[in-house]
Amino acid sequence: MQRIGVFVCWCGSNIAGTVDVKAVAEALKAEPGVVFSTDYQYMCSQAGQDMIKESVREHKLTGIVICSCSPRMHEATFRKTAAAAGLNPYMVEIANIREQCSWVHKEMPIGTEKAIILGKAAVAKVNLNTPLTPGESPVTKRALVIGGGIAGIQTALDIADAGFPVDIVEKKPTIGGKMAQLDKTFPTLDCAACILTPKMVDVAQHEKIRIFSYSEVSEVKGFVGNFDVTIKKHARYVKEDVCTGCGACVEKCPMKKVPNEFNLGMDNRPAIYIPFAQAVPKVATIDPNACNMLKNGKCGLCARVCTAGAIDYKQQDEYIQEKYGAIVVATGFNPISMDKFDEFAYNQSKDVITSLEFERLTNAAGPTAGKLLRPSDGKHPHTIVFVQCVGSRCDSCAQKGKEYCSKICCMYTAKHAMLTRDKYPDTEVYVFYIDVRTPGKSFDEFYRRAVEEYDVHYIKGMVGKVTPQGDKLKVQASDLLSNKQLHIDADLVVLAAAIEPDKSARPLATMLTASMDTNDFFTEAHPKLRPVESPTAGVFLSGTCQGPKDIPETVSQAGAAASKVIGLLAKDKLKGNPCVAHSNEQMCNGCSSCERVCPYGAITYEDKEFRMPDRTTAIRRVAAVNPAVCQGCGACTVACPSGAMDLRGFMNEQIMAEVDAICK
Amino acid sequence: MQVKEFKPLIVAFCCNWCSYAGADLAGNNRLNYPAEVKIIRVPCSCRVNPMFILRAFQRGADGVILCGCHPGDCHYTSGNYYTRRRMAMLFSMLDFLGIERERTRVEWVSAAEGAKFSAVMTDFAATVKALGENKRLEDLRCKK
Amino acid sequence: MQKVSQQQLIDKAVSLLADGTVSCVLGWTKGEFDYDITPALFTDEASLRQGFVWNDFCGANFSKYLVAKTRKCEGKILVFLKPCDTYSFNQLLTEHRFDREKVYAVGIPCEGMADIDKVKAICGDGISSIDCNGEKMAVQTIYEDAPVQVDASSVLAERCINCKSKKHVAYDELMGDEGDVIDSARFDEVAKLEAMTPDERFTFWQNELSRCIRCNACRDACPACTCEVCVFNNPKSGVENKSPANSFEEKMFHIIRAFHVAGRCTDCGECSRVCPQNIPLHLLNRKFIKDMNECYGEYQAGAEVGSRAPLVNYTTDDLEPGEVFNGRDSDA
Amino acid sequence: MNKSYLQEDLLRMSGVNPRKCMQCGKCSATCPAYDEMEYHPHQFVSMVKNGDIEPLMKSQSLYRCLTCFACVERCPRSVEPAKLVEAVRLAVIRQQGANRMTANDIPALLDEDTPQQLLVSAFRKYTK
Repeated sequence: MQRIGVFVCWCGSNIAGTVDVKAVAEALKAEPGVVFSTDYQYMCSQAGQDMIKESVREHKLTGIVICSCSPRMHEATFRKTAAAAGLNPYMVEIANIREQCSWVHKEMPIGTEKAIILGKAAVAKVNLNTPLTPGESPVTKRALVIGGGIAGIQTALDIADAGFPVDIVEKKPTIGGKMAQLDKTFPTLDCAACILTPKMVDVAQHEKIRIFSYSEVSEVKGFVGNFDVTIKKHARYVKEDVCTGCGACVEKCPMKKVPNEFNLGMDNRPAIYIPFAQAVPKVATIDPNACNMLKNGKCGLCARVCTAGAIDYKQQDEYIQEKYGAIVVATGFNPISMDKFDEFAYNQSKDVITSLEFERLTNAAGPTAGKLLRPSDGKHPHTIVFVQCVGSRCDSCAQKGKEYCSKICCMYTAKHAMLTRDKYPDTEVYVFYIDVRTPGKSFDEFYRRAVEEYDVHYIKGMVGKVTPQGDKLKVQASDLLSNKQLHIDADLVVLAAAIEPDKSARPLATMLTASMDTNDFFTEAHPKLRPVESPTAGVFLSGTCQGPKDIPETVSQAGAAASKVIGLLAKDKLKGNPCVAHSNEQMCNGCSSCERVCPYGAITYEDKEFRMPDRTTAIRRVAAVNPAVCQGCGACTVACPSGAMDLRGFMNEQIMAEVDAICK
Repeated sequence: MQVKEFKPLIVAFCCNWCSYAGADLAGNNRLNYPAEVKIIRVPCSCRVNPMFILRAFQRGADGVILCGCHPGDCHYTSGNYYTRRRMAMLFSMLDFLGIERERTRVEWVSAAEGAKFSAVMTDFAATVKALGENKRLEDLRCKK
Repeated sequence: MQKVSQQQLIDKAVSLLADGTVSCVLGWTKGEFDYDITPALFTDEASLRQGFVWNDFCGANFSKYLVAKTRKCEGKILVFLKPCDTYSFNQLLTEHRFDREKVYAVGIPCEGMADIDKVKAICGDGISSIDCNGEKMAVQTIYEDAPVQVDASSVLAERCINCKSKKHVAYDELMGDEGDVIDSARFDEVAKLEAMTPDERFTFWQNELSRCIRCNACRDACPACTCEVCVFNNPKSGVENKSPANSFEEKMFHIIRAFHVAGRCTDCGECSRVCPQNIPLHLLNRKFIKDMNECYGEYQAGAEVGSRAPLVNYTTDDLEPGEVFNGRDSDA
Repeated sequence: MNKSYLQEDLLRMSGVNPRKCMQCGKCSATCPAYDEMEYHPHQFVSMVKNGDIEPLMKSQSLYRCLTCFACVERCPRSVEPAKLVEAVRLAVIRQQGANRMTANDIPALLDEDTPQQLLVSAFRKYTK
């Protein structure tokens, strides 16, 4: 028989406000196995924990029930307390009487009654608890970073600087991501390339970092510390280790009419290309959809001009298998499609552009060499209208945009407006806003400068429609403060399109078994306390794959993710979750049902000799669970017809006891 | 004479990763639902053996609801897909035996869906309450 | 009358024993009466010639016996398998329950087995002997002077009327002609129940299952129930119970049993055959088979070795548990 | 009719939830009849939300709305101002007391040119 201590927490008034904690403690005293029961204001405080330790010694407790907040909050805390008192940490059970009782039931008698029942269920379970010891598994001291934008670059550099090898997988031919496409960065107006490209070079030269560009993750197996990843390296038809990046092929390629994705299709590139001058790795890539040689075997000019002999038309996709201890997701974002916003005439006029396109138009390496010219006729625009919140903050019923605020648009729009006025003072710049959101260091000052120093016309209101007429864009908008409808003849309209997670994130999340929210942003293990970890152990989050972020935030999160990875890789062994499945060999039929439902391949079979009830011996096939691989889902326990398979910590008996306690 | 109001007894099995967290979120946001709902935490909805459900009914539960991650979002990749098949078959069998099909339910509640958790539990409790006491499955020995 | 005669089977068994192919023979033998045939293990010619029986009452499915017998016997066991037995045979192989190398399986055709209750309904009680060797079954009772001639087709067991297959899916050697998989009406009875209101169904099953005496015959005969330790015998399983103490206990037993064999049950019908209370237990299993066929595609357990049963499988777009009732809401 | 009852009635009739409005003004920006109006679509929404309905009912703005539904189409928050305008119009008619049209009036109105659909909808509108 267990000697159980019950500790009822007040959580200040959080629990005590709607649950009579003394009554709960009193009622649970009568439960079988309970030898001690008490209440206290804050069980998780040092004093509360000391009291638990003291009680364990004084009453020779073998099990503990804490009636408090959710086990997701403090289960680990109280397990440590138990361990410090010399108990097995798995002899602790939590009755969640805060989140699932006091916070949702407002009447004292109801809350108290339910709290007692939840307490009884926990006592019933502890009565059947057995001490558990976690197994250990080795850690592969190598990290994988998926995505080579500023988030992935920073994470990789930080991990590599700590001495651990890192691989970056980037689906584009070069790392750099969105930041490489930007012109200047707010609020300091540093040139994006000037601060990014040195980091790209650092990555390329770092002896601990390998870059798999033009590659994707195609399969992930394993678990924290021991991931088995398959990386698909797309054929780029150029030998990466031979190409010198001289660019002769790019110059000579006769197929020069391919929309240039780096400049968002605002100009063209050849079929063989290097995305931009500072690309890393600086190697050419052949676009198989455009190359005449690959499509119909006619041309081969690039191979002829390549003095290094790097061109290889027969190159195949390559699959690389590697083991990793940790995986960082840094898949980034994209602006949403403007197809559903007909009112802004994005698809009708070339002169209605998104903000990212505007970045390229003002970038010295962009299609206009940095001169702000209209895409339609190359003329200088004199009136520019910026529209904020295009597709952000939309109602979900509207099914057009996103419900969330994209966070970065207010600031980059202020930047665009300011830079335009600075370079071209003859330009009238209007910004239509719903709210200007500038929380951040030097952010509001930056926005105020745009208004006060640069005379940007900030108008509270929204653009209703844009109509191309002749070479003008008729903009109809409301000015809510002066209660007028405005009609502006604009030369250029810039839409601050909402941002969304990259499309590759969803299938990746499935491979990683990492959870996502409804917007396809990865969810954190805890929104406040564990913001860079995914709930899936060993998977970390960096940058906008977790939510909209600007560059400084992305970089700090990237560093935080790196430090978490370093913390993991610094360990030689990982303690596993002891709540894993185990098979009772005496009862096992060896039928393979469990093996078929196990998502981790943790179950194998062996032939063993058994003594049968009639004193003969027989060889039987029985299941064996690898505790390092088992993650403890319990699918096998239900598939097992004989009940030989059970889950430690959540045994059939324990759950039944909880059911019985609740239904009593 | 005053008739005592019928309060259904509802057992909710919630997976640790999504639905239990969803229930916690409902608590964080103070979204009320009937106190008759008692939650049992399981690592994954696929840990729920039909025997647990029958046991609950046997011991006098009036409704049993099972909550897990949305299909495709299972923390263990595929657990809830097995749950979906098993429970579809089990519920169909209970219905075949003439047990009210409204007494059993499976809902997918993510960690972000505190409001859904509260709404689902409120709705399920109301449905079960309307059905009245579970007479067809209870074990009469276990009633007080 | 069966197409392959008892004598042919005995001769086959004797010759296989004689040439050393097998060391023992799993067969049927007469019980107290001509109609309660029981399984027996024969190891020599004399006992075979004396005791081996093959007639319209040899319903017992021997696949299950192989689990225990293959562990005990030295050498190979000869087993005679009717078409429906071969499905159980394969299913047990899928589950690695016995060593295929230790079995010599001979497929024998089956014309369907007789239901003794139907015979009794025609001839009355007091049956002293039954001769199945003629065109018609000759039933001698203690009350009549001459045997009553009964048409075998009129006393066919329910499971044989709705026979799903005359084809053998596994054997080392086949005697007689091979049959075909039959498009049977075996789900009609389930559909009839489905069409009832919940109250009617509840009454029906209350009526049937309340007769259960928890003798465990269904479990003991079931070729899918080969667990080393049955959950109902395991005090730690939480459902251990040896007798029906109340109105729910037997329901719980039968639901759990049906669920445990769901996807593994080959629909051989042994459960209903052996039930002393004549509860139509096979309907529970068929309900699961019918549901799985409808929801997850046709699946016949045991049709091939190594197939993956619907409940240990999934697709990402399976029906939701609430959706299984769609389209059959006549009773909602 | 007291104010809050009127407000409730309007919301029920229109099915609009004005609390969803984030005052972006896209409805007013998109409105082709903006300049004809005393109260613009976004003001409509905010006034109904605040229960400030009397001035709306008296205003000619009600009849300047073309019911073109541009505001409904473009509202990022799915507030649907046009439905609210229509509801206020209805509230005005209903407040006029007696029914403006009875079944007996209809035969006299029937002629070759008037579509019957028009009469049906008028009858519906002008009958409590």
